[in-house]
Amino acid sequence: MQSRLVYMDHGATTPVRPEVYDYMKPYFSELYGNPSSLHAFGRKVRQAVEEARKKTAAAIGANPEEIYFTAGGTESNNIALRGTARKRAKPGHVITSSIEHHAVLDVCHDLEKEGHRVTFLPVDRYGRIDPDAVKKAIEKDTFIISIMAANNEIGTLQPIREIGAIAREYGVLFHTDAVQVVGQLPLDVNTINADFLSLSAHKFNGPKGIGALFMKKGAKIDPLYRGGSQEGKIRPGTENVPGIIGLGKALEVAVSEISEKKSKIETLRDRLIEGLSALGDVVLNGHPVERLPGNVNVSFKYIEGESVLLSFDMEGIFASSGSACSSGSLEPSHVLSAIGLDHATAHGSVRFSLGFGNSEEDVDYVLEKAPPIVERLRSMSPTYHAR
Amino acid sequence: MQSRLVYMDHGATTPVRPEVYDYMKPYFSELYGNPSSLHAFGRKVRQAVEEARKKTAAAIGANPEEIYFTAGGTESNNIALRGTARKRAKPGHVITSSIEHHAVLDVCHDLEKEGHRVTFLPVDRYGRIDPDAVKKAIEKDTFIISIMAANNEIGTLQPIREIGAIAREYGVLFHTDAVQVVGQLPLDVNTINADFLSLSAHKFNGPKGIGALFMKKGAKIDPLYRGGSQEGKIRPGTENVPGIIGLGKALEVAVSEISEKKSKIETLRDRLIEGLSALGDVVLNGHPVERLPGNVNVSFKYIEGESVLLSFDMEGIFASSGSACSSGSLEPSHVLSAIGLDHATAHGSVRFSLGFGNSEEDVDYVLEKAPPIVERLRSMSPTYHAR
Amino acid sequence: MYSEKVMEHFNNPRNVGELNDADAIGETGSFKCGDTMKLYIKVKDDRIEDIKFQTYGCGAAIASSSMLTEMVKGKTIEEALKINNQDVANELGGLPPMKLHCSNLAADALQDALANYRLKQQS
Amino acid sequence: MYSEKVMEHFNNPRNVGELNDADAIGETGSFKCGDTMKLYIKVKDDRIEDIKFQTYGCGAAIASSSMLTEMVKGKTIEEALKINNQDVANELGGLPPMKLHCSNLAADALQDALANYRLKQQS
Ligand SMILES: Cc1ncc(COP(=O)(O)O)c(C=O)c1O
Ligand SMILES: Cc1ncc(COP(=O)(O)O)c(C=O)c1O
Repeated sequence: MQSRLVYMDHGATTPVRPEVYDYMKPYFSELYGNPSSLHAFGRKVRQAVEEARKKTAAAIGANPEEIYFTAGGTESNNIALRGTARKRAKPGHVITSSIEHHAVLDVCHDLEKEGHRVTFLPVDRYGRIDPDAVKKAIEKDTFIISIMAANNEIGTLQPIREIGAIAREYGVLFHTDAVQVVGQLPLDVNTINADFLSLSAHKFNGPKGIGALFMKKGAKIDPLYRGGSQEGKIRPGTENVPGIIGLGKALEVAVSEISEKKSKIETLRDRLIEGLSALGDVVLNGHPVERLPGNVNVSFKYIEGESVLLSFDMEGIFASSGSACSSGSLEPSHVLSAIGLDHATAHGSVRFSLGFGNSEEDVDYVLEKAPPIVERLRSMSPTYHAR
Repeated sequence: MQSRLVYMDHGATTPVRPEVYDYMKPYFSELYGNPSSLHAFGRKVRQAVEEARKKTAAAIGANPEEIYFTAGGTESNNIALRGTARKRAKPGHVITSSIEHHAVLDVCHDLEKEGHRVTFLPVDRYGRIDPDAVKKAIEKDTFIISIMAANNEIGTLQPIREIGAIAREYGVLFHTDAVQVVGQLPLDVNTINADFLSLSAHKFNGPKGIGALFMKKGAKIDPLYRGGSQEGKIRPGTENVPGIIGLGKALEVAVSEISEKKSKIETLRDRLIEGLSALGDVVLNGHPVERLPGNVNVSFKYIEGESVLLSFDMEGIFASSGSACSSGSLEPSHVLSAIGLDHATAHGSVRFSLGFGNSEEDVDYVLEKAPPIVERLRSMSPTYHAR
Repeated sequence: MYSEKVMEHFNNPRNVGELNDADAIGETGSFKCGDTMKLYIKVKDDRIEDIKFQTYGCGAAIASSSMLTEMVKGKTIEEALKINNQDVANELGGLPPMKLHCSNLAADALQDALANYRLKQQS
Repeated sequence: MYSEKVMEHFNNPRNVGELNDADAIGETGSFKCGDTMKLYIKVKDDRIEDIKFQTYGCGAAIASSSMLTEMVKGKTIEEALKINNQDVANELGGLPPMKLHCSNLAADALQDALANYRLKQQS
């Protein structure tokens, strides 16, 4: 029935690339030693883990001792924010944005409950944060600024370089949730003056369930979990060795191809945006230029996102509506609300996220299937007829 | 040079069994969808995740809705203890033992800093906790009792059934760190009346970096991490899908062979204990009968554990000294101190932990290599000559 | 997520459209999820002779709308008055818990249409 | 973890044993890790003619003991007095940071032996 399967949900997760998988493979059943073990078998695994740490560090301009492996982007965000908050003798002030991922936003809400104050900065209609607003929001006891490198839903890139400079100027810690950017765009922790940076392997063709937190030398946190002395006690527990090996390799590969991949994916992205816009009453959400190479987020007016998704799904096209994480919710996403979309437009939003493996043919296939889908749903819609 | 490689460190970690690995394999690069995604590709993965949850639940007599996947035993312990503590309006009292894993012990120390009171129960010379002591320790505001099912260093099994009954009688929550027992011995959450139970896949021939927390229906915690709505918000973040699939399968396989494996491994264990004891001045640590099927923990008098390990290592025999996690420490382990070993005896302790794949030949090989190793080190030891 | 029956109705919804000569129109909207529905009925001898719908909404909302029109067509007004959202969900082979409220939409629109019809009769 | 040289000395330690006709004996123990060492020296014409050791301890402790005896043998007392734990660690090609204190053991035992020798000479 389906002539083609087109995965355009790379913002949600990505496949492990074959060469990455091959690299991880021996660590399941052959080199399975515990890296904390004293014996030769454990020491060999320890070496591989440290090799992966070096690769990860190199990819973002960090030192290996500044990389702590975690279970993913969510954990990295939680450790950075709650860890710095816990370190304080008394509650303080946090600056973040209103369009962060829930793994930042909800931690901040929780910090508020614990007595901290949080400023959630607004964004413009493209989803951009104004660095000046960050500067103005700084208070005497502001201890951390957490601004994402790029938004996962609408793909808008943030001026993290400027924000990092402000953080340094005022002596405030700077954390960036770079889960959507690492492996997609060049990024250097020194250039952006990050004290903390979160990344997650499954967003750059590495395995799920493994991430890393960059924590600048000298930065201090009070870890959330207690246990063994792994990962400098920042993240205790037997290391997810195959995951770590996979993360290191995936990042090495991704970074080595970054400029080539970027221009290829951007070309596909723009072709898709153009084709969808031609349908009429389709609006692009997010910034027209300052956006992730693979992100296409559009609102189909008069119809609802889930119906659109289901219809594409039936044609073998896999996309998402808002972020996968919030799919359980009925409310339109906080990001689409923050950029000022009305309820109906927000509800009609669909994200196509392109990545490694997508081709021109994939885009053409989507553009071939889109018109009848949109037409059919609009024909059923009372708001379309009443327009 | 080495005629054989003998891995006897299954207490630290185990290899992923081939059939488990094969089962996980498609979820890296083929069925890589995000289980939270709406599309068919994500829904298929969701199904597999729920299948794994059912398997995990079935293995310990739980309902699937009572299983929450985590990143390992450490995280499960942290969530159970800190999560129940955070739920309280004011500090309370916790009962645990002095021989818990650091992932319980150190959380408890941290809870003390936050105003809670903790009773660390002593153990007898075999490492057993007295259920009566648990009962006596209960105070008005005791909110949780956390006692491990078996100790990871000396292998002693705890009377968790009795302790669970006491917890129920007094209306106190009961958590058991069953990381060393799940998959090795029959265990049912109903029989032991557990409200929380921690398990970790890499201890039963599943992958590293994945574990589960059983949380009884109705039990409530305040989760540590915030983010997406995965795992009932107990543990947000994109699911480690291959890990979850591997955990479910590994546990299913382990439980299906449990009685067969148990008697095989116990036979090997007893043969090893007997053979090592015959060397003279070798003491068995832990309980002679109530112990994990695969655990052999002995102290070689007059010589130091690390030297013994290194010597075995050179013969291709991989064992450990105390727990892998605390290998960074110079102090003798808290467990060996708790059972009353003097400094020197504690320092001479070595753990051989047998598991899937070990054979009679492996045991014979260890018993062949042990005498010259022990003899050589003793010949160098001033304390041996002064005895 | 959705049953086969839901998907079947979503893909091939029955009775989509408007009725120019409708005897009554029902309208409803969910503030929560933004879904809206418009229901047209044609009544003859106290029986719902024809029915059509327009729906803006998710898969569950569209399928519920379609299902409802099938259930109602040919029924007497009295019979139609008894149909509630649970009946619609049941006929569809169940809906995911968080989507249950979407079947409200269809049942509510029906009740609205029937009420409007009565009002018109009385005036 | 350990350098090849450490492992080589651990496996084939030089000068293990006792000297029945020792001119002095040095002893030391680390309270921290429980390691203990006994060092026997035979001195002729102010030169350490023979040296033997017994050590209870980890790989680093045994290797340091062996290394120290090699470094000391044939040296004058004055030269021997200058040897410290860092020298021993360096000769071994380095030790893991947390094992550095194990090389103290050997250097301390030497100093103890030399002090004992002096005392004996003076008495
Ligand atoms: C911007 C952003 N931050 C954090 C996360 C969470 O990462 P993970 O699901 O690996 O925990 C995601 C992805 O879901 C994301 O897109
Ligand atoms: C009894 C016990 N609890 C907890 C843990 C921690 O498990 P993990 O390393 O998977 O986090 C271990 C193993 O290291 C253990 O043996």
